[in-house]
Parts: sequence; structure tokens; C-alpha cells
Amino acid sequence: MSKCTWIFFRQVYFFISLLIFLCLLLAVDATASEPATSKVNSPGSELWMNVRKNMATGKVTSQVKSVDSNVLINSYAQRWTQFRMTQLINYGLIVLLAVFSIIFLFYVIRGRVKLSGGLSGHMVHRFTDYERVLHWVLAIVFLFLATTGLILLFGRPIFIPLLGHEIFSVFASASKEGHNLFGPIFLVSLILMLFSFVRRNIYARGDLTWLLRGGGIIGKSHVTGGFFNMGEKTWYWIVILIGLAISASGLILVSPNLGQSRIIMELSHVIHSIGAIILIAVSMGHMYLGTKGTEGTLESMKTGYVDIKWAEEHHDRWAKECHDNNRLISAEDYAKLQGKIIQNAKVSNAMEENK
Amino acid sequence: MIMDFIDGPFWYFSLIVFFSGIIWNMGSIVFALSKVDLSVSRGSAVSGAIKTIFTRFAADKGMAPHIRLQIIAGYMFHLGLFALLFFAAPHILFLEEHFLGFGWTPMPHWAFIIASEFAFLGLLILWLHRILNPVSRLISTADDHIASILTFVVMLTGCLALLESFTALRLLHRFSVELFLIYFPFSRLMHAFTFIPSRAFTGAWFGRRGISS
Amino acid sequence: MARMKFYCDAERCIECNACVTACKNENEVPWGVNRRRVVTINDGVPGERSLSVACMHCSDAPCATVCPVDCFYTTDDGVVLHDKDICIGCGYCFYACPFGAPQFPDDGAFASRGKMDKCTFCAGGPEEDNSADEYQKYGSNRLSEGKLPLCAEMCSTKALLAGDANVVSDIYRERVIKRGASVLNKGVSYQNASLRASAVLKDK
Amino acid sequence: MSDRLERGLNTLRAQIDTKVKSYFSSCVHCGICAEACLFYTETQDPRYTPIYKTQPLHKVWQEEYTFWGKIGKKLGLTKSFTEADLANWEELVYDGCSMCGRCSMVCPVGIDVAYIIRKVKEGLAAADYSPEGLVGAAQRAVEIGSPMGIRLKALKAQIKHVEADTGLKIPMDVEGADYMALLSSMEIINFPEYIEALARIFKQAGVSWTLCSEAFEATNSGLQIGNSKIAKLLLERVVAGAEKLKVKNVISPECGHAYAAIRWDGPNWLGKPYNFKVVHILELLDELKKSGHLKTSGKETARLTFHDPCQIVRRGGVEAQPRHLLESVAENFVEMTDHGRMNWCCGGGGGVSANERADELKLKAFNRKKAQLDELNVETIVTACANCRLVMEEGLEENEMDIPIIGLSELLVEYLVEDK
Repeated sequence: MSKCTWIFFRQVYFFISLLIFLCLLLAVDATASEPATSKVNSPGSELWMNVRKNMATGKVTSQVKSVDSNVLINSYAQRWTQFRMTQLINYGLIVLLAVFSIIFLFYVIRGRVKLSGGLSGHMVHRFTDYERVLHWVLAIVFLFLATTGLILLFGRPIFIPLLGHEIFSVFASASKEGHNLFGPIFLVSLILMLFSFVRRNIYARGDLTWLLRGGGIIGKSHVTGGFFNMGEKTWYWIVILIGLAISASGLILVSPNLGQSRIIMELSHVIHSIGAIILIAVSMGHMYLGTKGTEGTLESMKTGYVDIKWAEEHHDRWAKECHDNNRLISAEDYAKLQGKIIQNAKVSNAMEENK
Repeated sequence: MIMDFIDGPFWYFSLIVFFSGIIWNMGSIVFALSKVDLSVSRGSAVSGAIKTIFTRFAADKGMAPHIRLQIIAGYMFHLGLFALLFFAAPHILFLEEHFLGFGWTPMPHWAFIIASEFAFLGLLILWLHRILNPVSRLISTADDHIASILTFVVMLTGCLALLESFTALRLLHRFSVELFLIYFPFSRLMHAFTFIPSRAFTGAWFGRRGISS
Repeated sequence: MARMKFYCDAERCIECNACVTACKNENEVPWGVNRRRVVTINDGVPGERSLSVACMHCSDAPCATVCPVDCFYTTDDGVVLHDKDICIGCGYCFYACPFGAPQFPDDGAFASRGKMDKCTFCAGGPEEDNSADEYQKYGSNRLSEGKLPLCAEMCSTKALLAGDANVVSDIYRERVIKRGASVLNKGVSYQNASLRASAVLKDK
Repeated sequence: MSDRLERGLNTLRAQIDTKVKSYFSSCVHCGICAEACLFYTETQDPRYTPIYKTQPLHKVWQEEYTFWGKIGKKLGLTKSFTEADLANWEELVYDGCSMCGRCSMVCPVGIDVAYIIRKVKEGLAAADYSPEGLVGAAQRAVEIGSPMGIRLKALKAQIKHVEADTGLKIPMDVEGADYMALLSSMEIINFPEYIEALARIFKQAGVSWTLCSEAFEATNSGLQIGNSKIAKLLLERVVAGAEKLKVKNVISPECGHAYAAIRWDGPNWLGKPYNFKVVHILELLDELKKSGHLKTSGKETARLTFHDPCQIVRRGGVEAQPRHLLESVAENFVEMTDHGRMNWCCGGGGGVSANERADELKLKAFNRKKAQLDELNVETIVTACANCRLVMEEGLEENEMDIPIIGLSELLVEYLVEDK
């Protein structure tokens, strides 16, 4: 039962993430409806209407040369304001809280997913130093960006009543500067991540079975998985694709004086914030599954090694490969490699005898 | 009140600790040179020492593939920090006003940003490598982590105060710098200075034997 | 209390840019910022119009709505101002304003994004009226001295009007009535009226 | 605190000099030295990180010379070293380090780790934490005169064989000779070819030489175990022998640490410069070759490579000479990927080969050399250290690789043009 519920939850979680994404897309679409236009013909009405739509027929010029100085009225600004103040802040908060409570509820009901056979002590190597360093660089930078970004998004209604304008603005300024500064680091580590993990994350034939069997809901057999299973691969592509979208739009926002028009910046902000909300929401699931959620998973990112039982249960095809290639190492050797055995056996024996 | 303390007495205290600590540490190394080597030398110790001070900036060719991450991250961090320290406009202005009386051309804002990106990414990689690699995890001490984190905090507060308009953020940076300066002479951070005599000693030793090291 | 408004009469504006220059000079506007600009529509085409735009000092200002640190406020005179001590230079007001009134100072790639800057209706900022600090951050505070914004006062054709909304609308209403003849003529204005006149002459 | 521990810690305390202080205060614990150490690369056990092996001295330095260490000690916060720790480090330092000094070449802040290890050994030896094999060897060296227990009688028997084989007289105790040759025990027992080579070379070069009956042993067990007193005692015998025979030069044989002891450390142990010159046999051969005293004809055609003995090449500075010599007698000489001052140790230096406990580890460490040899596919290995030669022979045998190893002097002698 445990196994089934577990996989079922994973499925539900995956589909919920997808649903959220679609909802947000629709929400944006809804705001995109045209503002009601006046039907009354007033003097020069056609001209001013065109001005309002930023579609003046002839040449629009200004002696003042700067960003958008020849745009008299940017009507999209109003739509953007509406998006940020009504859709983004409200739905964003709901999405984040909902995902958080679903995870929390699941943890309360189901608890930690233990390996059915317990740990064997025999380990296999899974991630190199470089891969782990990269993962944690990305993770730390992501957490920092998420925190600072959320402060800028939700800070006004939450913190200003608590801290007052002056103190909050110090935090907000620090958040903004930090957010701008760490953004490019996120992009760099994301690109490195793309290169070093992409080969193992290309969908393969086994993944189709994973999907067809609903990740194991139907039938009682193991869900098959290679080095990464279908769910992990999907998470990878979410990170890469949405991450790249966030980074690209972020770069547009971070340098406002490059000459891009305001509409481009406003659209970038929409992409940036929706992408961020989705990524934060899904990452909460990833963080839960990687730490508290499943026994033995965090080990792979801490030491680079995993228990063979863990591999057999979550990545059976990869585990078989490890068995075939004789890549298992004993618990003792593992402890040695990790520098955990400081005392050598002969010495401790001698010390025992002395006592 | 706190502002006056951070800008005033605490700042001078940290400077005194920093400089006297360095002079003491370096003095106890430089002025207590070991006794003369009596064996017949094959090469020059002095030229060996000078050469090694510079040759150790580059890794051995055969070694490089095994320590690529440390080399790249190490250079990113150290060069980035060096640029931030000596070529950031506010730093030059500060040095000019309080110490030197002259300044030099600061790097443009975009260069500052790039330098700090490099420094942050480098330090982050180095510190994570320290935690995640069994070798460096085994040999690292609390000091190493404190030094890494303190450096990170100094850089972070500096960059958070980039807008240069919030006194609180500037003070935070100043305060973290002061902690850093006080911690410096008592810690691993001293390697910024002691690497010179260390390389020189080793270089001299090898130089006498006619080996380039 | 009065509600301060600008109104630019497109029938009168001759795109002389005196208002732009006056504003820059009076307020020592930072590099890269133009608090006021003149926009010409259909330049060089019959029906060309010019308008001088700056902050409209909206009653329900979108810039104030989106500001993440809530640094905007509306004075008793209905002037929308922002507190530069609180502003973090995020630029959301720049996205939210349809008229492009709040702007980033400094120009060039990867430039340091300082505090936002915008038209103050020559009313300074939250600092003490006419203090050096206020002048340095926001420019001059003419309103406290009983003067109107310099841009409007400098306007040679009196196209740009500033002041209490009631007074401005009265003036404009009077102008429209006086232009009545042309308005009756299929709702066109002076310029089109003259074109029509020339067309009539051509017919003859 | 036991006597033993106290003795060890006091000795360690006395070892701290300016260099050590500078080294420890500049170490940033980057771990790069691990990648240079064959004991780490072959076992992947982080305990074999070179700088970690210096921990006993580091700990003492910390307590004595650093601010936090002093405070911690006063407040009783720091965990002091125990006997178990010393026992532990005995295994790391004596079994897991061949003092090859490769780590000293790669440290980014320039720490000479091997120099520190040598000092750690001093402390461990003082506390009697040293492996039986080495203790025995040192004892034999002091009592009998040779770590392998070879007496003059055995040497004389070998000389007789050599004389019979070559028809040349091996001079013994000749006063005023130009050169006094030293031998390592291993050469006497395992590779008497070296004595033969010496005789033929000197005859050809027309230079007078001699062996000394009181000081024929070049090896210095005191250096290996890390006991300066023994090291000095053994060295003094050589110096006394040379002074007695009034020779101008003393030749250090094809033995790594013997060269380090006699050539570089000796005068410092004695506290005064020698009144004779010390040359390595390879230096001498190169010199004779250059001055035309030594002529060779023909060249070895087999594909061969040169294994650089750490103490002679990396830490002794005799890097160019063996290559000059090889070029003159070998047609098909290839270098290993890491050679010269960056070579990999055979795995048995620094007393490891004399320490039976370390046999398993030593063979594991040899895999590094094996990998380098596998790359080259050579027919013969040339080296210039009897110890390296023996260790490699063992390693090759264990790995079922059939590659003969010969000493460079022997190779040279094969192509000597002898006057009729």
C-alpha cells in the first residue's frame, strides 16, 4: 500500500503542477482582453484612439531621446499593473500556499517513505564532486533568488505593517541588489547544469511505460527507471526550460537602459514572475522528496553515493547496471572513502589489548 | 550611536588589530629565518625563491585535469575579489579620502558587477567543494568555514549596499569588514600574506638543489 | 484644497520644447531623465499634433499601486510625489505608468540603477520645503512659494496649462467655445479649419 | 599523560621552526596535495592526504603558536593528542607516505609537505611509534653497520666474486684516492653488478677510487625512521672513513635517500661543511662522459624508460644527468607521462619498503607506476636507485609483468669502450 500511495502522490503532485501552470496561463490570457472602447465620435477621436493604442498612423517623434520617449501612451502599462496587483499577487500566494499545504498534509498522513527492505549498507557511486557542487550552487542561488524575489513581491502587504516603510525599504533594497547580482550566477550554473546532466535526462523508451502505467499506479510491479526516472527527468526539464526563460527575462529587466521598450520589459516581467512562481512551487516538492520525503535520497547529493537498495527501488534499471558492472562497494570501504574511518583497525585492536 | 561606534572607535580598533596582527605574524616568520644550510649548493636559493613565488600561480600540467574545479573557482574568486577590493569606485574613494590622498581609475559599473559575479560564484564553488569533497571535508576545520563565510558576508553586504543610499546597508558592510579585519590575523586568512614566505622557503630549498619548483 | 493638474492644448502646442528645457534647468534633472517631453504625432503630415507630457498626477496613480515599498504619496494639492529615501529603484512604476513619467537615472549598458525620478509639479519632496536636501533630491519647490511649475509658466503659446483643475478646465472650456466656429465645422480644429479654407479657396 | 606521549609531544614541539610556522599558517586546506599523492590516488582514502598526515605537528603548532589554540588550551577546550592518535598517525606517516615530495611540488601556497612529514616522523620515533621493520633496521645499522645486517665479511665475499668475474681489482682502503665509493646494502646483496660497473668505469676513466672497510654503507636508517641522532651517528661513520682515507670525493651510490642524507642533510646534522665533495654516481658519470674520459659505443635498441628516483631527481636535483647519459646509450628512450621532477614514486620510498606491515598498501600504490608503464609498453626500465628497483621488481612480479629493470650505471657499462 505504501508504495502505491507514494507513487500516486507523486503523480498527483506532477499533475497539479501542470494544472497550476495552465491556470496561470489562462489567467494571463483573461487579462489580455481589450479595454472597452468608446463608440462616441468626438473631435479627433480617431487620432486619439490610435494614440492610445500606440498606433498613430504617421510618424511619432520627440526631440527628447530616451527609452520610449516617443510613445505618448503605453496602454499595456495598465494591463500590466492589473496583472501584477490582482492576478500575480493573489494567485501566486494561493498557489504557493496550496502546494506547501499539500506537501505538509501528505507528510502528516503518509510520513517518510522508507525503503521497503531497509538499507543494505552497500553503496554505489551516483554523482561526482562536480555534479554535486553544481547542484548545490544552483540550489543555494535559487533559494536566495526565491527569497529575495518573494520579498519584493509580497513584502508590501506583509512587512510594511510590521516594520514600517523605512526599515522595509532597506530590506527591499538589499533584496533587489542581491537579486540582480545573483541572477547571472543562476544562469551560469543553469547552463553548466544543462550540459552536465542533459544526456541522462533525455526521455527514453522506458519512460513511456512509466507514463502509461501512470508511474506505477496500475499494477503492483516496480516502476521502472534508469539513472533518472520519468518524474526526475520532467523536473530537470522544468528547471532548465523555465529557468532559462526566467534568466532571459531577468536579463532584460536587470538592464533597463539597453534600449528595450517598456512593453518588452513588462512582458518580461510577466514571464519572469509566472515562471518563478511555478519553479518555486515545484521546487518545494523536489526539496521535500529529496530530503524528508524519501529515505536515502539526500545521501546522493551529500556524499555522491547511494545505497544499492535505494537504487533498486527507485532506479531498477540503473541498479541492475551497477550490479552488472560490479560497481558496488562495501559499507566499510564507503566509510573509508568518506574519511569516516579515522582510526585504523590495527591501531584500535592494539589499544583494546592495552586496556 | 551604533553608527558612530562602527564608523569610529570600532573601525580604528579593527585596523589596529589587523595591521599589528599581520606585522606580528609576518615578523615572526621573516625575522626568525632558519639557520644557514651548510651543504654545498648546486643552484641559487634566492633565484629559486623568487621564481617559485611566481611559478606556483600556475598548476602543474599533469595535475591540472584532476584539480580543474579548484583552479578555475580559485582564480575566479581571487581575481574577482582583488578587482572588487582595489578597483571598485567606492573603495578607491574611501582609500583616497582616509589613507592615501590619491586615487586611481576605478573600473566601470559593469566591470564591477562582472567581477563580483566571478568572486561570488568562485567562493561558492570553493566552499561547497570544501564540504562535499571527502578530502577537503576531512582536513577542513571550523576556521576554514568561518573564514569562508565571513568573506562571503563581507562581499554580500558590500554588494547589497551597491545603491549607496541606505546608511544601514553601508554600516552593515563596514561592520562585516571590521569583523573580517579583526578575524584576519588569527586565522587561515593570513595565507594572503604568508603564501609569499612559504613559497619562498620552498623555492629556496629547491633552488639550492638546482630544481625548478 | 486645490487639485493640481497639467493640461496641454494640442491645438496650441508648437513643439518649441521650451517646457522641457525650463524643467531641466529649474530642477537640475539627473542625467538620462526627462521629466517632461514633447511628443509630435503625425509629424510632417496634415493633422500633425504636438503634446507636452509629464506626470499626470493621476488621482489613482498606478505607480503608487505597484510600488513594492509603497514610497508614493499624494499631497494635499493632489500632486503625486515619491520618497527617494524609500525608493529602491526597482522600476515597477516605470512599467506601470502609461505616460512613461517615472524614469531611471543614468544612461548606458548595465548602468547603476539609482532611485527613480519623476515630475514633482515643482513641489519638491517630503523634505523640509526649499531645503538644500530637497533641492538636491527633487529639484525646486515652487509650489510652496505660491508659483506654478516653470514649464507651464514658460509656455509661449499658453498651450501648457498648470494649476487648480477647476481653473484649468475653465480656461480650456473658454478656449473651446471661442474655437466654436471650427468645431461646428465637422468637429475640426484651427489647423483643419485653415486646410478647409484653403480647400474652399481651391474650389473657387 | 604517559612518558611516551610526552616525549613525542616535546620532540614535536622542538621541531617547529620558521618554515613550519610559515607553512602551517599559509595552508588553506584546499586538498590539492591529495591528488599528487599516490597513496591517495590509488586508495581514494582521504586520510592519505599529505597535509592530513602532518596533523600531529599541526596540532602542536596550533596549541603553541596560534591565538585560538592557546586560548583553547588554557580553557581546556581543545582535544589534545592521545596515544591512540599517535598510533594512528604512525600508520599514516610510515606506511602511507614514501616521502617522495610530489605534494611539495603542487601546493599552491608552496608548502613543502615532505619537509613537515620528516619532522612528524621525528616526533613519532621519539615516542616509539615507528614500525618494527624500521626500528630493526635502525638498530642493525647502529650495531652492525648496515640496516640489512651486512658485515664486512659479506662484502668481501661479494667483492671476490666480482673480481673473479671481471678480472679487475676492487681497491679497498686506499688512502688518498680521488673517489671513495659508498654502497647501499641492497646493492651488495641483490645487485653486485653495481660494484662491477664501478670497477670498470673507474678503470676506463683512469681515476683512482676506493672502498672503505669502515664506511662502505651509504644508507641511513636514521633518516628513514626519522631519528636525527641515529642519522647523525651513521653519517659520522662515513665522514670519519672519508677523512681517514683523505679522499677528495665521496660517491653517493644508486640509492635515493642515501644521497639526500650524505649530500644535502649531512653537513647540517654535523653543523659544519665537509672537507670533501659529495657527488652522485650519475653526476660523476655525466661529468666523465662530457670530459671525454668515458667513451661508449653502440646503443641499446630496446624500448626503455627511466624511472626517476624521488630523492635523487625531485628532491636531489639530479634530473638532467640521467637523461644525458641515456641519450648517449639508448636509441629508443621514452619518457613516462609524469617524469623528472613530477615523477610518481615506486611506492616504497621513505622506509615503506622496510616496513612489512605496509606491503599490501605498497603494492596498491605501485598501481600508479603500473598505469604509467602500461601506457608506454616498454621492454626495459632503467632506474638509479636500488630501493626503487627492488620495489618495482616486486610490483611487476605481483602484476605478472615481465619487464627487466637495470641500474643506469650498469646500462652504461654495457656500452663502454674498454681499452685493450
